[in-house]
Amino acid sequence: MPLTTKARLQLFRTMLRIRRVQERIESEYMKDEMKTPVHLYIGQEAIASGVCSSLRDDDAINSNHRSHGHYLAKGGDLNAMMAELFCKSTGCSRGYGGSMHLVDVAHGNMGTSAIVGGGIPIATGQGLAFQMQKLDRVSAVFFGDGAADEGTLYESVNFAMLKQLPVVYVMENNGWAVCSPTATRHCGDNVFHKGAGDRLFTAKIDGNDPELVFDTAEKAVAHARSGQGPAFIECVTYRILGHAGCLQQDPKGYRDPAEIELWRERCPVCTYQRKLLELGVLSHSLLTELEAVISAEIDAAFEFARTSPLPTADVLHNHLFCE
Amino acid sequence: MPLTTKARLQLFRTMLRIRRVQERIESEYMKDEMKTPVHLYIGQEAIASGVCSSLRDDDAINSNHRSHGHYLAKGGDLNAMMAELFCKSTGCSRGYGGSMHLVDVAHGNMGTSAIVGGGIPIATGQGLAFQMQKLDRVSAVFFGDGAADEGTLYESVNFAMLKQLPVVYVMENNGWAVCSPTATRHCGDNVFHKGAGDRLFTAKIDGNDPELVFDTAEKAVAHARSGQGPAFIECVTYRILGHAGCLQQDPKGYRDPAEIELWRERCPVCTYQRKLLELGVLSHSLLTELEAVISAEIDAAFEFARTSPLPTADVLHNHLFCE
Amino acid sequence: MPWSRIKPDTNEPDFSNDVLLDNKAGRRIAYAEALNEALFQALSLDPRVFVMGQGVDDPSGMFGATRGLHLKFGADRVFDTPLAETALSGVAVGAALGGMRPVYFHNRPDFLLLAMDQLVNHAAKWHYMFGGAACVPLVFWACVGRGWGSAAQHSQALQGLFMHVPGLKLIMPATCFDAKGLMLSAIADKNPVLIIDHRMNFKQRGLVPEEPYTVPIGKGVIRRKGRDVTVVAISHLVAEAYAAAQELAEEGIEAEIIDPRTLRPLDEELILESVARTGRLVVTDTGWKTGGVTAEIGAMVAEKGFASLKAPIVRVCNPDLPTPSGYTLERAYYIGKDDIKAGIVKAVRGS
Amino acid sequence: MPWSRIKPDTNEPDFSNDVLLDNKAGRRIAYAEALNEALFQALSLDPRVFVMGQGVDDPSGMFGATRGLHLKFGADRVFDTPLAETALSGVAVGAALGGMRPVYFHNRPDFLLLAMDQLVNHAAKWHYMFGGAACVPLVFWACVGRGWGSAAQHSQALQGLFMHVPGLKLIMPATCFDAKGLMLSAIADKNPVLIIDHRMNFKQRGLVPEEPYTVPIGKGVIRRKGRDVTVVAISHLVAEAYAAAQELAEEGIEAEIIDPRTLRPLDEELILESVARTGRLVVTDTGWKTGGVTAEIGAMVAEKGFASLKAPIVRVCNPDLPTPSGYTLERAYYIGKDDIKAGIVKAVRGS
Ligand SMILES: Cc1ncc(C[n+]2csc(CCOP(=O)(O)OP(=O)(O)O)c2C)c(N)n1
Ligand SMILES: Cc1ncc(C[n+]2csc(CCOP(=O)(O)OP(=O)(O)O)c2C)c(N)n1
Ligand SMILES: [Mg+2]
Ligand SMILES: [Mg+2]
Repeated sequence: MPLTTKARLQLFRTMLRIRRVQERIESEYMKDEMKTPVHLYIGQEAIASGVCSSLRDDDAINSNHRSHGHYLAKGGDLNAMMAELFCKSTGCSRGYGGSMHLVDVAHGNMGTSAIVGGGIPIATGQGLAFQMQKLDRVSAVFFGDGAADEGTLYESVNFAMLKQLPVVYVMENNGWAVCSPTATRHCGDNVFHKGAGDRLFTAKIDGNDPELVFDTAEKAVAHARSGQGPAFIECVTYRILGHAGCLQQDPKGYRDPAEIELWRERCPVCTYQRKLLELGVLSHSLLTELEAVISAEIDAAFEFARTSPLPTADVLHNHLFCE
Repeated sequence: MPLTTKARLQLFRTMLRIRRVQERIESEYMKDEMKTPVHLYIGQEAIASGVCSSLRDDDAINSNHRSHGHYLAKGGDLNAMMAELFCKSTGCSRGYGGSMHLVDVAHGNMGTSAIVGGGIPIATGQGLAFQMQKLDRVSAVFFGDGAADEGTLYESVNFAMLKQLPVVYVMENNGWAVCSPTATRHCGDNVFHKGAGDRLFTAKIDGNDPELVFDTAEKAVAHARSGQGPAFIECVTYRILGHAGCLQQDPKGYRDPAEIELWRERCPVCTYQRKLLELGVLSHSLLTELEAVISAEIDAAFEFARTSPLPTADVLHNHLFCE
Repeated sequence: MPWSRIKPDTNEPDFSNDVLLDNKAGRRIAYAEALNEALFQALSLDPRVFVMGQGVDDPSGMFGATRGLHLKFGADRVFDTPLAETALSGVAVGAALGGMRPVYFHNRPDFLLLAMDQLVNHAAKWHYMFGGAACVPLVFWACVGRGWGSAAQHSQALQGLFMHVPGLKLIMPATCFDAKGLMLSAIADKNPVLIIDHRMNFKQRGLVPEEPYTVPIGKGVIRRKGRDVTVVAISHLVAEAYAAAQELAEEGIEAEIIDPRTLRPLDEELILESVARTGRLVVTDTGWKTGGVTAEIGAMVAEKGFASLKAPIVRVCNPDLPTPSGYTLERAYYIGKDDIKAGIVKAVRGS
Repeated sequence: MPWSRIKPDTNEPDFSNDVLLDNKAGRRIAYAEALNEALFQALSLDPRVFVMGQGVDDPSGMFGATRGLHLKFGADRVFDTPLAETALSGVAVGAALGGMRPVYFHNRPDFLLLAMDQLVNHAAKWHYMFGGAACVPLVFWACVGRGWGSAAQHSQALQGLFMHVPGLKLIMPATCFDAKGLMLSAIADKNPVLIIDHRMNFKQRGLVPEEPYTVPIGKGVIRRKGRDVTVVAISHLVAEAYAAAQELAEEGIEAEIIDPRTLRPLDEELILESVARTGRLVVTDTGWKTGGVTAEIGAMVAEKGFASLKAPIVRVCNPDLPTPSGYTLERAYYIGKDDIKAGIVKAVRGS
């Protein structure tokens, strides 16, 4: 079923916004105002955007160190995110968390772990909580191919299948974990694809095609929401920039420049933009307008972040325990 | 290829010996002389016996809490095992280990972990060591269906497949982990069966048929030894007695008596004995002789264990570090 | 298993338990029953509470602590888990974030080593890491499995590790009354709480009120008054220390026995006040000595109560070794009443 | 990453390093280079040695420590691993049992929490549990990732946990000389050894002999002589304590700085001898206070050196909190020279 024009524009807007935010962070990072490690999402925007478009506001997401895209796609406040990167007390985590630990309770993002594979069981537990409370909420979790090395994935998926939990596992296979290619870490395709087919909704798809991601996610979410159990979607994609920080900080020589070039051409944002322009869904004037709105929003968010107050030493001991 | 008479008798002898040792332990356990938790192997003898018959002396095995059968089938000294159960300084672990921590370096049994799933990565590492040293030794590891719940299995098998390690994973699916049936813990068949078929030698077999176990193990071991990578064999079997201690200590009511009865009829030792008698491979007189030899050996081992000295307080601090 | 033979049923000593005195009278029930009653009441009173863990619906019911709960509350609220301690601990964290109040029975502390990432990197940090935006109310439970050849991997008393972790509350009860009251407090707490019980406590019997009640987390109690030396004892060693003190009273040494009940937060004030009166400190713990619970309590007193100290602090712990399995070695390994007695004498008389 | 900016290249202070004085003269090289040289030499000298870990063959080479090793020794002996810390730690144990000498680079201590089961339940117990039948010679390595918003899960200094584990040797070098010599000792040792480095050390430069040499495990060293107070400082805080002591010398306070180098086994004698002379103790550690390294060292002195103590012991540590990420909070969180100075003054003058 083809998407409505509105839905397509919405999807594109989400992707474009994530892209522009990431680009701005990258271009400003060397100023050292954002004293936080950043893991940029450039090249993977279709995944967060496609999956989150299939989720309700009260559905949960769980994410990882590369979380900006997930946070924004799920509805996270840009000002609060930028303030967090600027280590300000107006940040979503009040400056205690930084780029790797974003939170947005209002949109079901209950906090982000930077331990690879750490969020997978937590998302599974959120699914369990929804099931136990007989809520029809779904818990979706984003993780990388690196996280798929970890035993927590196996243990979690087994448990979710056992209990038929409403959890959607979204593996973002961008080919790399820091400087290690997937082939040096995985024995082949992730075993869940073939191994668990009869008990698990599984799909391996092009993660750079936002409509395909949306479509697959919508089916997976419907499956999970209706009590049919968990889903596992592997999205093949690529991290166009470095692992962390801005490009000039990424170690050189571990990736073939041709590989990067190839994937730059497969850029999900540009490709989708081209497609929507060709289809006439998007016009150049609308695009210009979109870009302007996003740019202004980013300006405002950076301004908000820059001018927000820093947390002071006297709050250091707050929040260790919940009273 | 049918086994030779000699090989069949050897296989049977190994199984029978394990059975009789276990029975003797069970019958004497309430005397409280063996102050160690025991996990009896009755009902699963075909697996250790079949697999170890396919291994060379210098191949390694790794085992778990239910280790008596593995230890004996691999060539472990009965006296040293019984002395260990009697907490004596002549025990294979000098009384420091007990029933769950048997060791027999001479036969490649470098020590046994009682942490469920703990031995699996260790065996994998032994395979890595053999490969790195260009030895044609194989590392085999026995573990239960309970251990197959653990993420270490997934991580280990992935690594073994990645590096094509000479490791044979032997899962003893006896249907239970303590009082928990497999169905309450597994989402279905272990994912490795189907998931990794193209990279992993896999088989799911009747674990109560010693010749089938031997035959499958021989192929798996040959596969691993020749550098073709790891193998995964799931042996379906049953623990006829309780999880730990002797039968009267096992909690009542968690298993259907009919289920136990069914498996008692499928007893691997009796079934194989009947078969060998029918085939004329085993005669009643030979059987009587075998029983007598084994019984005498067990008597001697218990006598050895009973009369051996206890470790004294002055050795308590020995062996913390290897000098 | 013949674990049970290592300590027969006994009544608790008649501690001067000021907490209980304030309460209505109790019935004399076993420690495991007290725990079971706490879980029963928590499950009845709060629909968010559930109990998970490998074996919680066994006939043996986790040495009795969870016995029968699944029959009353159903398999949805009291359920067995796969042997997957790493992820299942994360599942508990997630369930807490999703609005539930999980109680995860881990059987033995040894197995908690598989749960360290979720416990330390996640549960304990979650509230702080997000500036207070979310909280993780959960209870982890484990029981030290001393005895009968449990050996190195099934008998560890690992509180020395967990006491080091900010963001985690750590409870080690010593009486039936506290077992129930602290379990109910732990479940009501909005933060991750780890309860470490001890198998040696499980068969003791003590006075426990029937109605639900809580014992405050972070408050210790004086189990015996004494003027000569302060003995801080943990878990089942409270009873051992008490017995030691009763014997020493005949020799004219009056030891004050403190049961901190909670190791984190620790009731430092209670300990310091006592040392201010006695001038001497013995700390005894079921775990290893180096870097463990006695290190913290000893250092804390040497830091904040130094002026009152008249003699070297004394630490009475199991030796710094893995637990051996054989019973002669176990006997040499584990400390008890006599070791504590010797420690008290050393603190008081200097040798 | 701009980690590097948190501490620029510096020369080590001119410690009165008696160890180095006994040796041939060294070249001044960076800490990471010293480590790299140790690994290079160990791989050259012993065919059983291999290096594994997520990222050891990265261009960045584990902050430089493993840089280029895979090019020289090949992918068989220096290899990247999957992100599977739990099992891969067991793989290292098994490889050791199979006759190899694994060196497993774990990047950060935070990730060791996934390896606790293999490290504590297996590696540390294996030799004892089998009455000495088998041994597990392996080296685990991790580097504390302080700074630049590393936050709660990427900056933990977890030595307080590992110091509690019998059967494990625990090393925390403070100088380039020791980084190399202790790495070579750790690899030669027949037991499991954990080395915890600190990112703040990585860019310092010190004198390192070119030939292979070992520094004994379990021997501390006095980095500065002083009569007024003993300061036991760990890892990069040795340099901070040294700077504090130099400044205080102008105020007439002469602090003796002890670098234990190995936390387990700990050179208790060296510390006690020093306290016997000074009568005062300050302990400063990069980890948390409660139940950590300073607890053990403080309690040990209050137990075995009480008679010499003239004043309360002083512990200078990071607060008992997860690490906050923002730089203003980080600044309030981390201790350094000034905190140690205040601690010394408190120990000497009482406030
Ligand atoms: C348990 C653990 N091990 C190692 C790390 C260090 N680390 C951070 S991100 C990363 C790579 C993760 O790769 P992947 O999951 O594929 O995500 P990507 O960065 O490609 O988005 C690593 C190794 C970590 N954070 N946690
Ligand atoms: C990590 C861990 N969790 C729990 C236990 C307690 N335990 C000991 S044996 C066992 C059951 C294991 O089942 P399985 O692997 O199927 O072996 P079986 O007993 O059936 O032979 C359990 C839960 C343990 N030893 N280790
Ligand atoms: Mg990746
Ligand atoms: Mg089983």
